[in-house]
Formats: sequence, structure tokens, C-alpha cells
Amino acid sequence: MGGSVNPNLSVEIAGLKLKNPVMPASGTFGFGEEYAPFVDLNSLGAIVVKTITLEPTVGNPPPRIKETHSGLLNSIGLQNPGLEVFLRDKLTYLRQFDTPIIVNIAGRTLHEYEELAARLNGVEGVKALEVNVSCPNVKEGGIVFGTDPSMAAKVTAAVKKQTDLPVIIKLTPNVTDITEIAKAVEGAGADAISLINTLQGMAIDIEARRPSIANIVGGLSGPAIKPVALYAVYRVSQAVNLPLIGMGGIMTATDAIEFMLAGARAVAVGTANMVNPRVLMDIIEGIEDYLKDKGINDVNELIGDLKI
Amino acid sequence: MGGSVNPNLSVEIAGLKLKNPVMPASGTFGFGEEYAPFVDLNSLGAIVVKTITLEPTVGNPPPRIKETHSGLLNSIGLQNPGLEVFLRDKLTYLRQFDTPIIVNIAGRTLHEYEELAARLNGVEGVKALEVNVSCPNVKEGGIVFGTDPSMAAKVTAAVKKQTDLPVIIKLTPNVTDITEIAKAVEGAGADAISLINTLQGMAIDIEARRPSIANIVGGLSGPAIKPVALYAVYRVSQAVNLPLIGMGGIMTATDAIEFMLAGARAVAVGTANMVNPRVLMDIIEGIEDYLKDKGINDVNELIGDLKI
Amino acid sequence: MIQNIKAEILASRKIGHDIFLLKLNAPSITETAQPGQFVHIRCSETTDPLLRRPISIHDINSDGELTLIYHVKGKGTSWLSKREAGKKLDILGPIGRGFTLTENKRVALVAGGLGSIPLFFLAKKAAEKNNEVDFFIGAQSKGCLLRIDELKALNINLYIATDDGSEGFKGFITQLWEQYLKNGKVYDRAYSCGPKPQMAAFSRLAIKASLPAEVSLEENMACGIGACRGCVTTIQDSYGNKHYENVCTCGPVFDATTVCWGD
Amino acid sequence: MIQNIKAEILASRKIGHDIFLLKLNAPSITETAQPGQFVHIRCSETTDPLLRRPISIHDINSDGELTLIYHVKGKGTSWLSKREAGKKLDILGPIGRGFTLTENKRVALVAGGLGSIPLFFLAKKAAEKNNEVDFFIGAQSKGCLLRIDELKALNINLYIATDDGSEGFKGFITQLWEQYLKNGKVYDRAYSCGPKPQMAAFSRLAIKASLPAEVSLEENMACGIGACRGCVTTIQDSYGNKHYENVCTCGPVFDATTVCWGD
Ligand SMILES: Cc1cc2nc3c(=O)[nH]c(=O)nc-3n(C[C@H](O)[C@H](O)[C@H](O)COP(=O)(O)OP(=O)(O)OC[C@H]3O[C@@H](n4cnc5c(N)ncnc54)[C@H](O)[C@@H]3O)c2cc1C
Ligand SMILES: Cc1cc2nc3c(=O)[nH]c(=O)nc-3n(C[C@H](O)[C@H](O)[C@H](O)COP(=O)(O)OP(=O)(O)OC[C@H]3O[C@@H](n4cnc5c(N)ncnc54)[C@H](O)[C@@H]3O)c2cc1C
Ligand SMILES: Cc1cc2nc3c(=O)[nH]c(=O)nc-3n(C[C@H](O)[C@H](O)[C@H](O)COP(=O)(O)O)c2cc1C
Ligand SMILES: Cc1cc2nc3c(=O)[nH]c(=O)nc-3n(C[C@H](O)[C@H](O)[C@H](O)COP(=O)(O)O)c2cc1C
Ligand code: FES
Ligand code: FES
Repeated sequence: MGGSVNPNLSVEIAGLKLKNPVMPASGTFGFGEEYAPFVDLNSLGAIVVKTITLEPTVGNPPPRIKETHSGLLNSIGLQNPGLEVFLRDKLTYLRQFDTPIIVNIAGRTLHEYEELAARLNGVEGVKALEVNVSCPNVKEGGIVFGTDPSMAAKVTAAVKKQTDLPVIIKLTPNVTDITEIAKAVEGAGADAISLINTLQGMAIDIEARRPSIANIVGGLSGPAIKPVALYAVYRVSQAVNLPLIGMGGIMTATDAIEFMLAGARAVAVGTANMVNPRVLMDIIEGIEDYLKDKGINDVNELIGDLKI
Repeated sequence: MGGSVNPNLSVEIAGLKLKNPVMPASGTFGFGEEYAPFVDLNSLGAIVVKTITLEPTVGNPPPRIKETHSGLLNSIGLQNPGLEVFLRDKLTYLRQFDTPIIVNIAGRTLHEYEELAARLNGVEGVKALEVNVSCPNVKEGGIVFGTDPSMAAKVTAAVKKQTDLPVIIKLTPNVTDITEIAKAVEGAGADAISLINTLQGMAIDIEARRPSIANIVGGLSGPAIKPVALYAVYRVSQAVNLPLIGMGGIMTATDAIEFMLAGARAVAVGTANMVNPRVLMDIIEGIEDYLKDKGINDVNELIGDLKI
Repeated sequence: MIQNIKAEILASRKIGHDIFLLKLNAPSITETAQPGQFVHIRCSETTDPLLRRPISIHDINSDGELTLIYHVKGKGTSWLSKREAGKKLDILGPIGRGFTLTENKRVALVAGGLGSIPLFFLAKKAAEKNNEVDFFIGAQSKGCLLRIDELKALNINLYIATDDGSEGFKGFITQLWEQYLKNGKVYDRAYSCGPKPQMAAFSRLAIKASLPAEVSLEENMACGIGACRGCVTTIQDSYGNKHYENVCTCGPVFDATTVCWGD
Repeated sequence: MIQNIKAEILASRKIGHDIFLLKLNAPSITETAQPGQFVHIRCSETTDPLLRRPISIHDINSDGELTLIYHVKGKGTSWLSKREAGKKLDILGPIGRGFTLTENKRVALVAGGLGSIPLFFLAKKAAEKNNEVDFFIGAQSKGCLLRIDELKALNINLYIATDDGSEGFKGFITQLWEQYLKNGKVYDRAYSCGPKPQMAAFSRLAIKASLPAEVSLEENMACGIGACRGCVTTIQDSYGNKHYENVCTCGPVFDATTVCWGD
């Protein structure tokens, strides 16, 4: 068994060519620099940076993280230096690599999303926008953009209008029917969808009788949520025609392959970086080994190739 | 530190007195008999039986279960012998114990819920109904009763009309805003709420390139989902005035205490029984030890006692 | 009755490629253990892996020693293989419906792969009960044959087939058994444990020969004690009506004619 | 630069109640390790526990041996305590900003509980750099004092306080240190590691005495390398403006005057 030729690993997301389908998930890989001692940034499919907001965001008070069973609760609060510092400092560093940079953006109003998109349009090195819609809309009663189909569609359309870049909408799993949101953003012109963001969760310290995280609620990530993520990817792949970037609990090449079989064209790896700083490279190699072992010549053949 | 008196462990749920706040979660404890070699059924706060349907339900094809990281995916498909056999065989066995029996019911139509409630009313030994609303409504396009506030309210009102027993509505977490459903069932007359049922999830076998579970989607339970469950309990406790039975990933007394601090008046333990068949007794003892250690005289003092 | 005990490890050693033998002190289990039954072992101190792992009873002795043999497949059995003598294991057992034992009869045991492990216990008991025991064992190659010396020490007839012909007959064990059936070998009862396709072939041969036959099934298990209904297999009655039965407590041993082999 | 290596365990032994000493072969880490830095250890073969665990560097030697001392608190450290010599551990390090080292000065080290573990490395280095080192160590009782013989072998002055008076001064270590300050003992710099309230008291004393002072903080950590922003603490500048800094890479050692001790 097993072919000897080198299988094709490259995939295309909305016109964007990736060397391979593996990238870090936003917020877990900083701006790349921290992982450079462990990962050859040139070897990645793409680099997704931490969510950027228009102004610097100080983030939430500590404690911000708490390990749970096979999971991680976090409430970083989108701490980031803001668009200006990002463009000046962080992007300059990242541009030296031969890897597409995907900038993840978030706003508190429709207008902030628009301005971020407009100001990132045409910036050298930026190859796509990933729109984090897991933020409350401060203008409309604090409802999270991504939990309402019409608001999600509005953000999508607004961002699309301001940019020539491929627009990837990143969905939250904290909804009754994720396919409804997916269809809404597809209808509004999204070029791709990434999913899932974290699940809402909580932990309590019974000695202190306090929430373990200062912000009370945190986002749950890691292997614990993998089944939920995989099902979300599978369902959305049945509901829309957009390319999907799957994520949620990917620790190994096997996990990544599961997401591709479920319908993802590429995968993002978050929490696993914190456990194994080399994990992105391990996963790329592992996918290649699997393809060789099965005699598959092209990673694209895996996408959605599930016997039901 | 630590008091020497025996703390009070009994709690009351909608008029129903429980010796202690610990019970098995529906579907994980069969009809009690299987666990009798390991657990003194007289020592439990209550016994919640597997979901009963009007007619026998054969359940879903195998494979039905798959372990995930710190979790369990299952798709049993409500296999049960139906109301008649339950009343004749299973209940007779359970009635010999000095422990309230809570019967969990599910229907495919509003009418099935009503009939189940009517036929269980006044049955000796049955002390409360737990209504499983995580089932698709076959009459209304297959939407799951528990994901729509108005359908959840309708089921609640319909069941209430047919019974004098306390009615506990068991919520599904697969919704955008669980407090909306909770408020709807409170408004419709529910006496208590139990939460959470399983999260929807999936697993894939990359060798066979098939879903690991024949039914494709399964319900995720176990420690993996504890943070999600705890946050659901916390939020619902802030939103309604009903007593709550908290569940989802409870493995230890510490977990159970977390749920009570989050606002639950009692807790149910599911997946943990399969790992440690004595776990219910271990948890009861562990709660008592905690109370003694902290010098707390009454377990009710824990409920919602969270410093925010 | 199923016991939940902390059993001391008396010995744990590697006996093949990724194959381990584990000897436990478990008198309350060996007291009632029957061939075909299994124990359900907690293989973790944390919640990953979460569930217990089912392992068949390979052998018992009158000193209360319980012997298991297992293949290190994933994280549960890997954890298990690192436990050393002196430590205790949390086990549940004996579980399930075992094989139907006969006396003074002619019986055939047809095993493939690790299927010989539970059938060893059956062979031993069957020989003790004065049956004439023909044990057909299939393996990939000579090196994969397990416990041959111990089997030879039993009062039974051993027949071996390997896929590569490195020992005994070259081919499937069911092919070898078929030859014996064709050549007029007569049995009163037959038993099988092994990969599903092999047991399906075995069942076809047994049914053709009108032999009462039993097979031992595997399914993913959660509770292991009949409560969760997670481990069902499809069973058909003689009218072809199908229903689901728990492998853990209605099996793992089933009448071969009732099993639906599926695709 | 932070290394990610598989380090061989040279020794692992219990040195107190739930306290373990671990010696690793890690030359690429010891090469640059500074007092106050830590390593981030994978304590699992599965996903529970999931994250690495941060443990301070207790000592290094010129043979590339890295010594850690840790308290078995939960599942991560419990897993760690069961690893035996010869096995390898996946570690990241050295991480963080360590203590500022002086030469030919008078320095005070004020430790409580396990805080003496990282300060041991500092005491040793400070003594090597010809500083006059006063090491104040607080513990619950005599039995909880760790590495006293090793400390006595260093060229330093040791002062001990216990809560129950079973050794040295009866009371908090900061009370003892305060007596020395009040009695006119003069320092050029002070360092502390221990429980938060103790470090807060230390900081107040140091600020009152206008002493440059540093403390080593703890926070739950995920990545350990500055990428996730999960481990922040609140830091204030001299104008009282507050912001968040990573404990893992901006610390764990901070200027005592900038730390917000909270409630
Ligand atoms: C009744 C019965 C008796 C068995 N007897 C033996 C025996 O004597 N020797 C032996 O080596 N193996 C035996 N097995 C198979 C053994 O249980 C699995 O190999 C083992 O559970 C794999 O666990 P793991 O964590 O190492 O592998 P993983 O692949 O990590 O397991 C992942 C999940 O799959 C489940 N799983 C995987 N394979 C099986 C399987 N074949 N049956 C049930 N669940 C499975 C595990 O329980 C777990 O939930 C038996 C199985 C059953 C049902
Ligand atoms: C920079 C730094 C240096 C440290 N040096 C030492 C040392 O030299 N010796 C020593 O015994 N301990 C040290 N600790 C504390 C040690 O990291 C924790 O005791 C350990 O993480 C507990 O893990 P556990 O799995 O055993 O406990 P659990 O209670 O099971 O841990 C649960 C979770 O809480 C986190 N956690 C618990 N306590 C702490 C803590 N104090 N700091 C960070 N995370 C924590 C764990 O990482 C994990 O996510 C240090 C901590 C930090 C931040
Ligand atoms: C510490 C941390 C920070 C994160 N920050 C962001 C962020 O800034 N923007 C975003 O879109 N997602 C963020 N996420 C979500 C991840 O990108 C990812 O969607 C999620 O963690 C699931 O993947 P995983 O299980 O592989 O971590 C963050 C996750 C973690 C754990
Ligand atoms: C195997 C299995 C079967 C279940 N069957 C039912 C059921 O019949 N009715 C029901 O309301 N919930 C059922 N549940 C859900 C549990 O009652 C519980 O809500 C859920 O598992 C979360 O708790 P846990 O994490 O402690 O298991 C089942 C769960 C499992 C794991
Ligand atoms: S494993 Fe639960 S019924 Fe068989
Ligand atoms: S632990 Fe990730 S930034 Fe410090």
C-alpha cells in the first residue's frame, strides 16, 4: 500500500492559493513572531493573526484562562495593539515570509468593521480578511453579530463593499442553527466561511466560591469541542457552496483529516499550539503521510469525501 | 476548621422533598436495576428513568457510541420498551425503594406528550415528570421542540394540564439563547428546569472515511461539556425563578458543588455512572464532606452562592 | 453478580508485538467467571480516555488469578501496558453471557487474530468437561500465533492456518475448517471469535452443517452493564424480524444464526 | 532563545510531603538559564490534562543538569511525579524575565512556602557574584523547610521563620525581615517569591525603605511564550496608569512597585 509520489497539498480558498491547508487559528498564534523559534513560518498554508480592532484594546482583567477537561476556557477580551500598530510593527515582520497573511478583524459597530476593511484594503501582504462576528453589537442592544442571520449578513455586505480581498466570515457555534447564519452570509457575498469560534462556558473555584475567570464567561476551545466543531462543519458544508476553513480542537493530522472529510477545504489550529508549539508542522507532515499511505495524489480529494 | 455536626443535605424541588440533591441523569442509569449491585438506590435524592415514549422505541442502528476527548457521543435514539412495559415491569421494581421516581417523557407530537402525562398522572410511585424536549416535532417540520420558545411553552402547558405532578422541563443547550427558552417554559407553568441535555456533535473514522456513529450526529456528554453546562445553569438561574437541576459532565463532588454554586438546587449525573458505577454515592459523600469541612450546616446555602 | 473491585496486578509483561499479558488477583471475579465473559477496565486517572475498556477473560485459576491478554491499540490499552505489578486496577466483571458449555461432545473452536484469546479459556473448560476439542487458529503469520505452548499443554487438537503459510495451512482458518467439515469431520457444536468477516464465514459454514454455533461480538461500549444501550448489535429471530440487543449483557456471545453480519 | 526539547529524566525523588525533586539533562536550556526563569512542561500523554505546567528553575549545573522542585497539586504534577529516570519529558524553556543580578552588593531574599525554590538559584548566583546575601525563609513549620542543607552550603546568611515557631522566629517571614530593616540593616536590593499577600507585604516594606525590589508572580498559563495573552497581570506605571502585561514573558519577575496587588 501507499504511493511514493509526493501528493499535492495545495488548496485554494476564494482565489487565494495556499501551499497546504493548515494555518493557525486567530488569537492563538499571536502575530507569528512568538512561534518563529518552533515553526518555519514559510511552511504554513497561511498565517491568521490575532483579531485586530480599530483602536488598541486592553482586554479583560485576569484571571483570563482556566484549563477544563480536554479544553481551555479563555476570556482574553480581544487584547490587541489596534490597527495602526498592527500595520506599522506586526505586519512588517510578517511580510518577510512567503505565506499569505489573513487579517482577522472585529468591531463593536457596523461602521468599525467597515473602516477596518477599508483601511486594510490594498495593504501589501494582506491576502484576505477573516471577520470575527462573535462580538456584541453595541449599537443594537449588545446582540452578538454572528448570532443573528440578518446582522451577520449586514456585516458581510458592509465589509465586502470596502475591500477587494476575499472575505472569510468566522461563525460562532453559539446558535440554534448555524446553517441559517452560513446561508445568510453566503447570500450577502461572503467568499468563504471559517468555523467554529469558541463555545460559551464557565468554571467555578469552589474554594474561593468565585468564577475561575474574572469575566465569568469564557470561550471554550480545544479537543473537548471537536465533536461540536466537526458537526458544524459537516452541516454547513451541506448547506452552502462556499469553501470552509474548519477548526475546533484539532491536535493532530488525524483531527485535521476528519475536518476535511467533513467538508472543510482548509483547517485552522488554535489551542494545540499552546500544547505543542510545533504542532502546525507536525500536522502538515501527518496529512502528507496519510495521503501517501492511502495512495491519494491530491489533498483536495479528501474534502467532503465521507461515505454516509 | 470544619464543623462536626451532620449538615442537612435535603433539598426541595417544586414541593418534592429529596434526601439529597444527587440523582442519575435520564438515559444513563437504565431503570435503576443495572446499578443496584453498586449503588444503594435508597440513598439517592431521586431516580430519573430513561426517556419513556408512548410506544416501544427500537432506537438507532449501531454503532451508537463513540468516545471523544473527555466526552462521549451517543445516538441511542431513545430506545425504550414504551409506557406500558415501563408501568408493568420497570416501575414495579423501582417502587420498592424509598426514593422518588422521576419519569422522563418524550413525544413526537404535542399529543404524545399529553397522553404520556395523562397516563402517568396518579400512578403510584411516580413523583414528578421530566419532559425531554430535545426531540423533533414531526408535525411541525421536524423542528426540535426545545429550540423554539413558543413550542417549548406549548409542550409545557400541555403537559401541565394533564398532570398534578411537578413538571420539570429539560432544556437542550443547542440554542442561541437558553434563557429565552427557560423564560418561555417558566411562563407556561413549568415547576422546575433541568439542564443541559447533550450538545450536538460528530466524529469521523478516517480509515473507513465514515461517521463513527451510524446516525451521523450524536449527543455529546461528559466532562468535555461541563463548562458549557455550568454557564447555562448560571445564566438560567439569573433569568428565571424556578428551581434548577444542573447536569453535564459531573464526575465528582467538586463538579456537583460547582453546579450548585452556579445556581442549581440539585444535580444529575450521567456519563460518570459508566466510568464509575458507584459515583452517585461518592458524590453524595463528597458533598457532605465539603459542607463539614467548610462548617456549612445546610446544602441549600450553596445554591447560587457565588461571589461575582 | 458483576463485581467492581480494585484488583492488584500480579504480573504484566509483553508477550508479542504490542501484545501484553496481565495477571490480576481477582478471586471475587474468577469465582464465577465463564468462558466468553469479559471484564471492563478503567484505563485512566483523568478523563481522557474517559470510558472503561472491555477485555475478555483469557484464563483463570483456582487461586483467584485472572489472566487477560490484550493488544495495545490506542490510549486506553497504552495506559494499561504501563501499569506495573503491585499497582491496583479498577475492574468490573465478570460481564456478559458466555459460551454454552457441553459435556462429552465433539466441539470445534474457530479463532482468528486475537480471537484465540477468549477461546483459550473455552478450550480449557471444554477439555475439562470431557469434550473432544478441535481448536482451529488462524493468524497472519507464525510470529502472530499466541500462547501456542500453553494451548499444546491442554488436552485438545490444534489446527493452524496462516495467511502467509509460515505455519500450518496457508489461507483462512475458515477454509481449513471447511476442509475438515467436507472430509466428514462431525461436531456437536462450534464456537468462533475473530474478525467479523471470518465469523460471518464461520456462521455460514456452521449453518450449512446444521451445527449449533456461537460467536463472540465486539462493539464500542460505555457502561458495560446493560444500562446505556450504547453497545447494541442487530439480532434477527427465526422469522427474520430484527431488533437490537446489548452486546455487553445479552452477549458478547450470540447464537450464530441470529447475528446480522451487515455489509 | 526558548528551546523545545525532550529532556531525559536523570532523577526524580520525593523530598517532602507531596514535594518532588526532578533532575533533567537539558544543556541547551541550562546554557542560558537565569534565576527567576521557568520551564513549561507537558504533563500528559492525552488531552487531560491539556496544557503544559510552569515550574521554576531551582538550580542548574555546568553539566547541563536542570533541577526543579515542585509540589504535587493536581493532575499535572501528579502525572509528573510518576515519571521515572530514563524517560523523557517535553519541556519548553528557559522562559521569562528573571531577577536583576547585582555584583558586590547587599541583597535580601524573602521567600515563603515554595517561593524559596526559585530563590535558591538566585541566592547561589548572587553569592557567586560576590553579593552579601541574606536569605529570609518562611514556612508553616520546621518540616516544611526545603533544601536547608543545600542552602547552608551556599555562602549566604539564612534567616528562618515558621508559623508555629518550630524553627527560628515565630511569625511571618516579612515580620522577621521588618525587624532587621528596623534594626538598621541596609540593603541595595531585595527580591521576593511566595504567596501573594506575603509579596504584597514585602513590597510595602521595600518601598518604605526605598529599596529596589523585585517579585516573582504566578498566573494560570497556556502558551507560556507570550502569544495568547492568557497570563496577564495588572501593572501600573509611576503615574498610576494601569495596563496588562504577560506574566510568562514580561515576567514572571516584575519590579515590585509596578505590581497591583488587588484585594
Ligand atoms: C467484549 C469485548 C472483549 C474484548 N476483548 C479483548 C481482548 O481480550 N483483548 C484485546 O486486545 N482486545 C479486546 N477487545 C477490544 C478492546 O476493547 C479494544 O481494543 C480497546 O477498547 C481499545 O482501546 P484503546 O483505548 O487502546 O484504543 P482506542 O482506539 O483509543 O479506543 C478508542 C475508542 O474505541 C473503543 N474501541 C476501540 N476498539 C474497540 C473494540 N474492538 N471493541 C470495543 N471498543 C473499542 C474504545 O473503547 C474507545 O472508546 C474486546 C472488546 C470487546 C467489546
Ligand atoms: C512562573 C511559574 C512558576 C512556578 N514554579 C513552580 C515551582 O517551581 N514549583 C511548584 O511546585 N509550582 C510552581 N508553580 C505552580 C505550578 O505551575 C502549579 O502548581 C501547577 O501548574 C499545578 O498543576 P496541576 O495540574 O498539578 O494542578 P491543577 O490544580 O490540576 O491545575 C489545574 C490548572 O490550574 C493551573 N494552575 C494551578 N495552579 C497554578 C499556579 N500556581 N500557577 C499557574 N497555573 C496554575 C494549572 O496550570 C492548570 O491549568 C509555578 C507557576 C508559575 C506560573
Ligand atoms: C487564547 C485564545 C484566544 C483567541 N482569540 C481569538 C481572536 O482574537 N479572534 C478570533 O476570531 N478567535 C479567537 N480564538 C478562537 C480560535 O481562533 C478558534 O476559533 C477556537 O479556539 C477553536 O479552535 P481550537 O479548539 O483549535 O483552539 C481564540 C482562542 C483562544 C484559545
Ligand atoms: C448514553 C446516554 C443516553 C441518554 N439518554 C437520554 C434520554 O433518554 N433522555 C434524556 O432526557 N437524556 C438522555 N441523555 C442525556 C443525559 O441525561 C444528560 O442530560 C447528559 O448526558 C449530560 O450529562 P452528563 O454529561 O453527566 O452525561 C443521555 C445521555 C447519554 C450519555
Ligand atoms: S455498554 Fe451500556 S448497555 Fe452495553
Ligand atoms: S501564557 Fe500565553 S501569553 Fe503568557
